[in-house]
Amino acid sequence: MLSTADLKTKIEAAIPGTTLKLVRESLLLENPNDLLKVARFLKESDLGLDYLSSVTGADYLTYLESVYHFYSMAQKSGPVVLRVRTDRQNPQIPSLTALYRGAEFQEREAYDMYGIVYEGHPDLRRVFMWEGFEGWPMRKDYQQEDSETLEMADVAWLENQGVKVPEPIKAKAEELEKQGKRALAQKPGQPEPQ
Amino acid sequence: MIFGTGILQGLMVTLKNFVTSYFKAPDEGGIFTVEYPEKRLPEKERFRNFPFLLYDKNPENLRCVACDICAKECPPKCIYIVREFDKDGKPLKRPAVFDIDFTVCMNCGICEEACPFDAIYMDHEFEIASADRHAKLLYHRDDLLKSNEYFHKIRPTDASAIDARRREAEEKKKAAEAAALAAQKAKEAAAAQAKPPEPPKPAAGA
Amino acid sequence: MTEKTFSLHGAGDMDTQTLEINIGPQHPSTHGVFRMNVVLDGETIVSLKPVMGYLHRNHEQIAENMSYTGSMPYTDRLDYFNSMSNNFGYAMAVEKLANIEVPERAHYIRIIMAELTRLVNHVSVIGFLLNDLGAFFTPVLYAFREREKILDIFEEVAGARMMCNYLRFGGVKYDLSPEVLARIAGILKKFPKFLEEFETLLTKNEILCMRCQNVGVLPAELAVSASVTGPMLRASGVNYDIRKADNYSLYERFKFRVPLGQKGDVYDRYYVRILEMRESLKILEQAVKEIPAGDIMSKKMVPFLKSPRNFKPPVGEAYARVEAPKGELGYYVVSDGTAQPWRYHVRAPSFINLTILEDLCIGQKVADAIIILGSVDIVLGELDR
Amino acid sequence: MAFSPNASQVDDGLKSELAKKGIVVTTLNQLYNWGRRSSIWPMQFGLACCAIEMIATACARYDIARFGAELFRPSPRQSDLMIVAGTVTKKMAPQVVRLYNQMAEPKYVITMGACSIAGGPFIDGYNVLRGIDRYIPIDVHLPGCPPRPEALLYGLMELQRKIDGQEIETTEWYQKGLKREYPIPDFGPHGLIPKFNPEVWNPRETENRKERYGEPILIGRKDKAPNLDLPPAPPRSAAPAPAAPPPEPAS
Amino acid sequence: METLDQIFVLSKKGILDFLGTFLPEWVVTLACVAITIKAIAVLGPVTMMYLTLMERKVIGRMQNRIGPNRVGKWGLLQPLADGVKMLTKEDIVPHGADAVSHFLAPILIVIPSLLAFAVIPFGRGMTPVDLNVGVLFFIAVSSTTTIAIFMASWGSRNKFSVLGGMRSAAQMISYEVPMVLSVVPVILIAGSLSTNDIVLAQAGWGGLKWFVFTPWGFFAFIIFFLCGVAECNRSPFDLPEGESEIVAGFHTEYSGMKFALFYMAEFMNSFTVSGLAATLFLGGWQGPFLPSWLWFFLKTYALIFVMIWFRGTLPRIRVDQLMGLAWKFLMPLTLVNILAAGLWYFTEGAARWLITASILAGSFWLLTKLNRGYTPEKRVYLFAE
Repeated sequence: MLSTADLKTKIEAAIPGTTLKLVRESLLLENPNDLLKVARFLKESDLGLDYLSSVTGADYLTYLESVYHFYSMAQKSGPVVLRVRTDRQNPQIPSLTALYRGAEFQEREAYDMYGIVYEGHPDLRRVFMWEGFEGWPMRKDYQQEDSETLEMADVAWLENQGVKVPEPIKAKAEELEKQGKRALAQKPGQPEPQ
Repeated sequence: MIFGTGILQGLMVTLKNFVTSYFKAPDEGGIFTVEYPEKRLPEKERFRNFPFLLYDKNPENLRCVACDICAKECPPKCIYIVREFDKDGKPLKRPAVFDIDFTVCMNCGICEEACPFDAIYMDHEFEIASADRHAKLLYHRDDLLKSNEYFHKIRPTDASAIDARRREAEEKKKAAEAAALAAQKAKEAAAAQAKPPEPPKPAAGA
Repeated sequence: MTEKTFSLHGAGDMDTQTLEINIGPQHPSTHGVFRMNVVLDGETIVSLKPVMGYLHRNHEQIAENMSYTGSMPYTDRLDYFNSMSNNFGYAMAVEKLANIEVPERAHYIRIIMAELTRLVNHVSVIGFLLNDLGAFFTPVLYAFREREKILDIFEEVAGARMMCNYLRFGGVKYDLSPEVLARIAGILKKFPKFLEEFETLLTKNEILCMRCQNVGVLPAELAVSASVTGPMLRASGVNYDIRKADNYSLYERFKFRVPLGQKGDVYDRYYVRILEMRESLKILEQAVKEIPAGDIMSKKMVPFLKSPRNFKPPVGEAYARVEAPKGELGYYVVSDGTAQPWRYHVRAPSFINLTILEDLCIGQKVADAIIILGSVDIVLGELDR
Repeated sequence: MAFSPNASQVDDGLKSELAKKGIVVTTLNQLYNWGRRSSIWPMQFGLACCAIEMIATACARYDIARFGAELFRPSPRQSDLMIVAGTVTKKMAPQVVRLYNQMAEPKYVITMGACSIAGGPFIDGYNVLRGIDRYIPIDVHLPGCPPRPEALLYGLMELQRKIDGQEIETTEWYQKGLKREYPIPDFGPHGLIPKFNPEVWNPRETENRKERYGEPILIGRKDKAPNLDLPPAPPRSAAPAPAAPPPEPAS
Repeated sequence: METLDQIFVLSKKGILDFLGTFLPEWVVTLACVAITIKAIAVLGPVTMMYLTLMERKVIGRMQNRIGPNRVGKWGLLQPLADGVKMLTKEDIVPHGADAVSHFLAPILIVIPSLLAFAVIPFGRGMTPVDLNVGVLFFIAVSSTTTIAIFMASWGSRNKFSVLGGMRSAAQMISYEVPMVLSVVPVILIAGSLSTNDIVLAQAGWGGLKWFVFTPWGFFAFIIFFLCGVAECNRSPFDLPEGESEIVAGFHTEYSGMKFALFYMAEFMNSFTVSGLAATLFLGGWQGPFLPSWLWFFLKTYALIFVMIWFRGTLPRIRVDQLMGLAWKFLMPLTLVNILAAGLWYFTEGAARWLITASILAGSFWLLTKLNRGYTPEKRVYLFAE
């Protein structure tokens, strides 16, 4: 198996125009749009990395990352770690599903958790959370709801169903509604001292 | 192969088990059931269910010093400790409130591992069920207290090892104290030395 | 006068409708709260969409808020049949991250536990597969009878039947006493006999063969491309066992073979598991015989047993994988130098093996979809995390 | 243990009851309770880890069949007992409530394991419901993670004791016009709507988790991401940071 | 001995004689009918109740566990407790269900099962109604259950129920044919359709000259019994209620007593089918030493034990294989069997044994070869080092 640095030169030589960066033991692909080309090279060249073990997202506060672990089943070698970065506001990375079927669910998972949009994915829906869920729960700034406090939506729903809501709970919900706030489990914003 | 022989062989297996269930030992195809409320399986010493607080001799003398380590280490955070204060507002080395939420506890035993004072251990008691989770399944300090004898009963090996270690530490501490006292005396007698010896190290830190 | 043609299928007046049914989340044989949206034409499956997330317990998020050791008991709850293998993978990932050496005896203990777990898993899976086939619980009960015997050992060693929380970074929590080793040896002596009985009950049974052979055939190329791992991959004839490929822990010291199927149908997946159990028994026999004396914890890690929160691996990332009974179980951990990991990801074999479920099921009957799902061997705790 | 398999002793309470109501009603009550307690058919419904222990309870070693409760019915219509065995996630909760509504009276619920009682170890997760008792009434809570199979048998006996204490004329499902159906929560943008059903459950001040144990997320607040681009720190020592000594017991 | 043999007949006679002393004759005739009806009406449900217990205990034993033993001595009161509970359970009619058929189905399903009791000879002179077309009556009546099952499935407005009902109808139609054809040889040899005459035709050899001990009788018995098992929807042919596939099949939406009625019908059916199988092939109440009714019950319960044994062992067949088995395997075999029985009738001595046995064995072998899809494939497994 080649060392990561050798691999970098090999890929850069084989696919002109791609730039890779060494990040620890992994290769960072500078331009996400080259991903498909690089992956095809990894799969079809003599490296024979036919097996995409793991696809995952990660949130680094300033950017999102998608990390791929490739192995070769035929040559029993690996791993080659490839990472792709994208910005938080409009995260878009090409999908590897056409090349590796195994990426299908894992990309859906990364989309569900981090909101990374994999372009070209045949069926990019939320996989764990329900449709209509808002927010990307694994991002570091996701704020959970406070499950002990009812909001006005809950109160309205309950009353619509004919359930009596006790006064103090209702008052609290109305208060929140007036302030235009959601009931959150966390105080927003302040970093906690470690 | 004749159609059906596989099925017949399979049928023989269940028939064999049916017949042997009347006279064979549990391990050899007999009845494997342990009729629970009357008969019980032998308790494994290391079995852990919920934590309890250990005291020596009388319940006043509990080992917990309200250091909050277990509460911080607890993965699902089910331990809640408030230190007891005396009238002057000076913190005492015992908990005023020690609640374990059995509805959150995951029986992992990390509190037991982390406790530096041998104060919290995992119990064998599993017959806990209640209709009211708020009143009955939030265990308070007094519900959690169990004696060292009980600990010896459920986990003899561990308990004696811990007791031996504690005794040793105690003796060391006493010896150190005696040494300190002697040194003090010597100091006083000599009225020469400047510094008393270091206070003894805690027993459980080892 | 117009002429009417009559045909049973489709065209003409006799138009049939497809029937859409939901199998799950509460269904006797979806192995938990898995759901399949199935469109049927008669009893034949036209389309099948798996719906997941009914047991999404936020394992990854919780682990990112937890001390490294604190996640160990949570990994037990991933694949709740095989807590020891889950511990194994996670411990390996963190050991890679913090560069910790593991003493030899601890390696042996880990391997013994991992292989015992494999026995437990495979035997239960076969039991459940038969349940899905419609046998009235008997194979499951036989399987669970043996499982109880192994769980007794887990309980004696680690203190819990299922959620062992036994491995620690740099070793294991408790040592194996000679009595326990003797009991494991006793189990090893009896297990082959049980397996034989189990096989007599099942392997040649015509109904089982009728139901399982040539059903849900997974071609090797698709299996590799879809990242299928574990017995499912090997049933399709691909020789890939991480114990051999990575030689992690001390597996290179043990002599064992990797059984390979040829067709990749449900029957092969069933039988490969039986053969794998036999190989596991071989590993166990060697391990129990050769286990060396010595430490069970790396010296460096002993202080952290008492204070897990102070364990702070250096900044970096690690990916470690083990051959769990269900397939490749990988842990991807990124440390930021604090007591909690920055990113923690589990590559769950049950989740990824399910990618091709629809491909396997289309054109088969409803009853086949159930056994195909059973032969994939999913555990919801791991699938949804 | 005061468990009696046949419940045939006449205790003092029963005697006084006999004096009050006469023999017919009491015998009817007894017969009725005996019938229900001896034939509790659970629903074949497992959610997570605890379900495996539930299956183990039905298996040879523990054999729930001895209590006449081994007929795990796959259909909610035919089952008397719902064992909520495992974590109820927010995605699953509506289905659990629906299943409860579909069950025929008299119906009982055992929450098995910490997760279904209160969320258990996963209580801080964004998709985990903090206890199914927010939507449906529970008869027996059975803590443990997971509870041993024996503990489930104990929970079953606890339920039997509860049934023994019931009377025909006061049990609610024989009251006119009452059917225990609870509204099924909807999926909202951040969780379930409503968060709980105040008819069944109300938050308690003493148990406010946020105040007692802190916020669910510790490091949502890490404000600095690790920079893997930098080369690893020179190996000062191979060991990670040394352990801080535990606090001194001596003050 | 003679009194013991005729104890039920004599006691009925005694009651009637007693009534005859002070009542007019037409009342006594009515009472005679009433006593018979009462006996069946009590026997049916009680049999059913204790069959459930027997099944639970026997399967329990097969699975190395005890089975119900806490409700009464050895769990003897368990069926009663179940009954009390079922009676007091809420009766649910789903929204949008067809109320009439939902209500009628469980009642309709019990009637034929009770009617079938009428022609079964429980002992010497103990046939409730000695119809001269007894066998035909039995087959006609018992096959009507499928209408009730289909009503139940349609009336429930549940997709799983409909699937179950469809399966039931298909299964009934396919299995009725080989069942009827397998009875033909018996009728051929006995020369009567009356169950009593058929039993009498098996007299001889000290009460052991049963039809099952002839080649054609053996094959007919196996086929009849298999079809009977399929007819009462028991494992391995329990597709209409296949728990692991379609939840609870046609009775998914039934609760309380209505569900109990389905159960009752199933168990009474298995009793009557076993009873008829015993009558047709095992010599009915014929047998040495013991009273005739005891012989009958022994044989019947032995067959029921086999049914329970099947349930405890075998997985379920898939729906298309079920059809295939009926049409491609059992059907041709029964036709050959009729031919064999005819040859048996016209030949004598050792030759009849030789001819019929070789014809049947040959055709069995040929059919096995022709239905290659139902025989297990040989598989080879490779091992990678």
